[in-house]
Amino acid sequence: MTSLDRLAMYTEMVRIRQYETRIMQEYHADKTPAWDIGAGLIPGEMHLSAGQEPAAVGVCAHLKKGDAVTATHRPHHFALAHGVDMNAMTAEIYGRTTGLCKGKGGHMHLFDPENHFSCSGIIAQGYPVACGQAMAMKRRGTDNVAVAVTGEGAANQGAFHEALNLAAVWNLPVVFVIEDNDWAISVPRGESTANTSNADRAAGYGIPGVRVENNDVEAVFEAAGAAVDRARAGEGPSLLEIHTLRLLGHFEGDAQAYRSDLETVDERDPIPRYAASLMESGDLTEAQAEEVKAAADAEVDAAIQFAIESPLPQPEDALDDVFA
Amino acid sequence: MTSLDRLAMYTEMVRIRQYETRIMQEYHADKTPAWDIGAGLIPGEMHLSAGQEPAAVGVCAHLKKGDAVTATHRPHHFALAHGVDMNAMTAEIYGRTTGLCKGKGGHMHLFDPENHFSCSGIIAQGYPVACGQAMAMKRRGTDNVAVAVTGEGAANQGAFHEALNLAAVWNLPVVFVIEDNDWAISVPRGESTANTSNADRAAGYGIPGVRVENNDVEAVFEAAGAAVDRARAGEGPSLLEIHTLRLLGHFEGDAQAYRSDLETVDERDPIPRYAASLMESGDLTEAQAEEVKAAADAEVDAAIQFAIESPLPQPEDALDDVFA
Amino acid sequence: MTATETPPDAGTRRVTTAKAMAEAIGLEMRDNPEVFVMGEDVGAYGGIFGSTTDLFAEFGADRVIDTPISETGFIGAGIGAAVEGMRPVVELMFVDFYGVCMDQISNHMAKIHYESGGAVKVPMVLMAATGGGYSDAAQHSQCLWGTFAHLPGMKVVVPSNPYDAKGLMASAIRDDNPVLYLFHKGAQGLVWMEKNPRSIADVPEEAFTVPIGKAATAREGTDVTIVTLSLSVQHSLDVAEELAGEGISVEVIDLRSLVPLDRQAVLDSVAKTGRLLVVDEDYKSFGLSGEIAAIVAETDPTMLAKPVSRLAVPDVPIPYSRPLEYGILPTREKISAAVKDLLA
Amino acid sequence: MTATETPPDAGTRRVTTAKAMAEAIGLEMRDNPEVFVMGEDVGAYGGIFGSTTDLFAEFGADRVIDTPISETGFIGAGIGAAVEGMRPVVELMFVDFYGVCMDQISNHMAKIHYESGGAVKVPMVLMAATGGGYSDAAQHSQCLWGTFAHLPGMKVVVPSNPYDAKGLMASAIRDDNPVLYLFHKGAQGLVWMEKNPRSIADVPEEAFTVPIGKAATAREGTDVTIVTLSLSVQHSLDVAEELAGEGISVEVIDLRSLVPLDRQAVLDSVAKTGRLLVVDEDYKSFGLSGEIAAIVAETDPTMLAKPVSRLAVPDVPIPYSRPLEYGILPTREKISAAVKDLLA
Ligand SMILES: Cc1ncc(C[n+]2csc(CCOP(=O)(O)OP(=O)(O)O)c2C)c(N)n1
Ligand SMILES: Cc1ncc(C[n+]2csc(CCOP(=O)(O)OP(=O)(O)O)c2C)c(N)n1
Ligand SMILES: [Mg+2]
Ligand SMILES: [Mg+2]
Repeated sequence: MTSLDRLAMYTEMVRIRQYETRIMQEYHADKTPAWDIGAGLIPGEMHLSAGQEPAAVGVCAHLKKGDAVTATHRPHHFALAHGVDMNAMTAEIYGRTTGLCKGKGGHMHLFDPENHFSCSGIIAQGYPVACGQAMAMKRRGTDNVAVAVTGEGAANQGAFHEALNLAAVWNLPVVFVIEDNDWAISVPRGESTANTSNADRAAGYGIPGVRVENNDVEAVFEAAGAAVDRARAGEGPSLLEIHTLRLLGHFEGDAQAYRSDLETVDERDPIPRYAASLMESGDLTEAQAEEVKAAADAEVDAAIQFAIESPLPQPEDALDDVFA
Repeated sequence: MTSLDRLAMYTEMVRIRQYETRIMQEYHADKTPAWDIGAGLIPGEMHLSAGQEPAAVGVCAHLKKGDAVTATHRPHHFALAHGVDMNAMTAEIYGRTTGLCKGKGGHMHLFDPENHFSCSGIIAQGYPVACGQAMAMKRRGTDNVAVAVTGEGAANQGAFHEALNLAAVWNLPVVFVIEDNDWAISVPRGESTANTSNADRAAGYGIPGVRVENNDVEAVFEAAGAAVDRARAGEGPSLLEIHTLRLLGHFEGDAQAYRSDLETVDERDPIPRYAASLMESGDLTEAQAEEVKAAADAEVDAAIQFAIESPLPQPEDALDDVFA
Repeated sequence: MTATETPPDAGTRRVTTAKAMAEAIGLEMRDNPEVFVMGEDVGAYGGIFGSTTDLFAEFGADRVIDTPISETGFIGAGIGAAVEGMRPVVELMFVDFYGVCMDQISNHMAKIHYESGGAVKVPMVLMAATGGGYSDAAQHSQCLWGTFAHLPGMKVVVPSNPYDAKGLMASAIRDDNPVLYLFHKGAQGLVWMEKNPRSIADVPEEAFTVPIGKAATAREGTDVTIVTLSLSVQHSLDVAEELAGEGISVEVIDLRSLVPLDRQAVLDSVAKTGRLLVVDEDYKSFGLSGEIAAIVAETDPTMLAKPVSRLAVPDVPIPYSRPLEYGILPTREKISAAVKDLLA
Repeated sequence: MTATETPPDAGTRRVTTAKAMAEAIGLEMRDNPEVFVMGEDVGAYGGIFGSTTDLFAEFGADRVIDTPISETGFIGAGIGAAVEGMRPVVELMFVDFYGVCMDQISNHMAKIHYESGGAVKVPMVLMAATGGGYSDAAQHSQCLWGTFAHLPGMKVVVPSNPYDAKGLMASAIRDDNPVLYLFHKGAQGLVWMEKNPRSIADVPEEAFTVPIGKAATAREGTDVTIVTLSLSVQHSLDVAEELAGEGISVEVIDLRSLVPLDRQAVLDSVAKTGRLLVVDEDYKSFGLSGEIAAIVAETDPTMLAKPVSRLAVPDVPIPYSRPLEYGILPTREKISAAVKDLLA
């Protein structure tokens, strides 16, 4: 990992964070005083990824053209890190015709075929789809890989098991990523999961399993690099569990009354911590940090501007696109 | 294990074998010359368990009143070993009003609430149900256990994973049994399963996993005893994989053209082998063996007689029993 | 049992639909130790849509059980517990997630009683949130009641208001059969969602039952029959009130359950009005709206002064963006226009 | 593409429905390297109901892939491969197993195209065996086409004979949309199952297509319209032939696909006969038979000289014992009686 790599990862993490922070503000801006989830410029459920940037950035740093990512109900960080156009993505979240999906998909259904990016709001169901993408890549003789993401709560869903076994038996180029943010809505990991590391489950499929502790983007980068290389080399799938942090509620509006670890959440924020470590190692200056943030803010501003200025669809457009 | 235990297990294995052998004969008897699966006294699919007696007998030897067994599409051996009435079961297979289910269930849907026995034709779906039975047993403060059975092919189904995790997190008194007979219809284990022992998967749920080799009823008895004791003692679930043998086709009528190990099947039959070993150890004499077989045949004859003499249901009975 | 024989007067205690559901569950739990609740976030959180509000505080983690995200696992476990004689109330968070556990629901929960020739009972309630209208898009906004009602062996209950929600829940828990209880998010009376005032109403404090299988005439009328259910009852009543001002008399039939289906209530009303509008937030084809139309067509099509009108989601997945979603939902405006069309 | 524009004459080569399906798949595979087959026992075994007969021998394990018993896994994988531009033909062995993988089918396969605003295509065929009649009981005998047709985003194809089976399979594979292809075990022409001679028929050797969405008038008639599909077409034709001898002229409409549904074919025939019998081996309520009745009721109920008649499985799980099962299946005897009732 070079100093440039570090800076690039930091920059991407900040870009994502500034995005999520602004979306949060915009989301809440016009829902008061009587808070209504369906109201406002951004309606519906909103699952933000703030705190989980190390996972997306550390993994996607290894991806190239033709590689696929399937993400979850909490998809923004992976979408951005994988190169999905911020304008089109934002316009989708705003339900506009210029959105990735012309307003039909929304924040849990972002589809960008050019970047082979997709996501789904159904727990763990992206895992099998990634196996099929990997089948296609392998059959076509490319060295592309498919990355599939879920949360730690999702690792108790049957689809998880079926996909790992399938990818292992067929030796598919898949990297299975679990973002362990300790919580599945209000249920703590310990109450839902019969082991402390899902990496241990990899052995049941005869594939490598690694758990990365401490929400550390550089450690993620290392572990993901090994998994991606392995997949590209035709050696098959790997499982990567990343211990990360849900900085916010499960979705916006979640009061988190259940959350026992709420007090220490802010101090575990990976971005200030990474900034401090980069400054200590001399890879980042205060001025650079300001610049990175300003650039991110400018890009986010522009994307939101683009979205707001884009037209809303017409009611009758709802009848299109059922069949090709 | 006493000499009596051994003899009892042998006797039960022979009882099951004689049953399956006769059912096979009866099943085919009136389907020729133009073989029609829906014709004859026993219509429909027929999955026989010949060769897999050690699994059912070694496990059920440890069960007592109030313990539950959920079995699969191949349920006869577990049903008989768990005490389901042979007459009522046979009448069900013959579709008679005196059957366990008045002819509504058939061979894949045998329900005997008195013995807490049930089965399902859908792969692996008995595993979750057993978790719920175990919940009830635990909540009521009994020391009963629930045994759930699947084949090795079923261990790649999502329900398997969900049930194991659930039972482990909730510390339920379940014994999960996998009968590994090397084949899932025409698909050999190696082509469907990414590891050589499903017992290894237990570690992913933090529970004990044991694989019993060699279709050896005494080894099954030992391993199952430990698992049942553990469950009764409130120490939680276990996974037990039993390497066993599908002596016949997947279902009756299966020509097994795909079957690479067909030649050696007969010589691996566990019953003559166990008889020989018991004779060698002095636990069984030729005369006893004859007696055991004759008693089994008599019981089976009587059950089939009972079934054949029982009335068939009336068409309009089909409209009953949708709701209680 | 503390329930009265005939449903009591509503009284004057105003309660949301969500709270009414939770109250009914709580009353049954107090009465019967075999009743317990299980699902995702039903514990401390109280159910994402409030269906288990306050139950955790009263009954604790032992009887109000948060589950892993393993719907096949815990719905199957509910079935197993029910088979052993307990009375589990299991929540599937959104009905849209049925696809990860439909085998347990339709091949096990619904069939075991029949397959066993009546020997085994499965006294279980499976409750799930349905419906859209708040931009939750294609995987979180469906109604799907037609899907379940098509499959034999489970009762399907769909309350439209707090009173019925409480009474039907009590009936569902006491029923010896599996009951699928589908509640519309938009009719829960949640503080964080746009709502019709009809989602907060007078509900008795004590336990009572509303019978499963009896439709309600939510409003009497003589010109047009609207047959509908769930949130669309609220919309239809609004429209009926509005059209009354224009001299149009609309009868609103609230089905309240799809299985059993109160066919006679439909026929009686259509016999009176001769005009039938079915309003359904589920998909249009091969579902509820077709079944209701068929009931008339197979009984006596000459009852109809006009062809049947069906207002339902026009066989498209639910889109995200608000103008698109409201383009396909059965809104008050569309209901009103459809009624007028029937009279034109 | 080797297909002809209009379906060719059948010729004189007699082929079973199973073989016709497999031939169509094989022809597409030869033509297009992106087509592959995957499912349980589709390889050396050739598909439990013969749908992939001989394909393994020709194309090998690389393109005719046996899967683990992981329907969510491999149907999801089919979707992933389709999204990347391949054309998988995936087999779900029995449609009854849909419940272990319905999320991939209805929330993913069927919705991705719409959710993506048309940006992503899912050109996949999911084929599954349906139907009963041979004592396979409640979990292995269902039709369930009404369940799928209710859910938007997938085409649903239901051939009744070898010719259509081949032509519809070619159309399905070439379609840019997900197509659910439901074939009735009893119409496959299998050597080990009772069969109607109509399951072995003349089929051209070359590739050809039958358009998806066009019903066929399987037999013309003037007195009664039977609208039906799949195996029940064979029964209905038998009945029509028999009743012709009694001077009753029955028109048989073979829907061939439920999505898209050829509404006009139904209306045209009922306009002619004034009498409608729907014969359906799926469950009666909230399904196909209701939809067909509704089409008439919402278009012009005065077309009906008699109330619509629906003959379908009477909302019970499929029982095992033969007298019970034939008690609830739409047999020739019941079809014949229902036709006569309509004329009484
Ligand atoms: C099959 C299914 N079950 C339940 C849900 C509802 N749900 C959405 S997110 C979520 C929690 C997910 O937890 P985790 O996998 O840890 O991801 P995180 O939200 O923490 O990122 C649940 C239960 C769903 N979307 N799909
Ligand atoms: C969900 C599901 N998928 C597929 C099937 C069809 N099927 C029935 S038995 C079987 C093979 C089962 O293999 P295994 O679990 O090893 O049990 P065995 O038959 O060897 O006893 C299959 C695929 C099914 N019944 N349910
Ligand atoms: Mg989480
Ligand atoms: Mg096996």
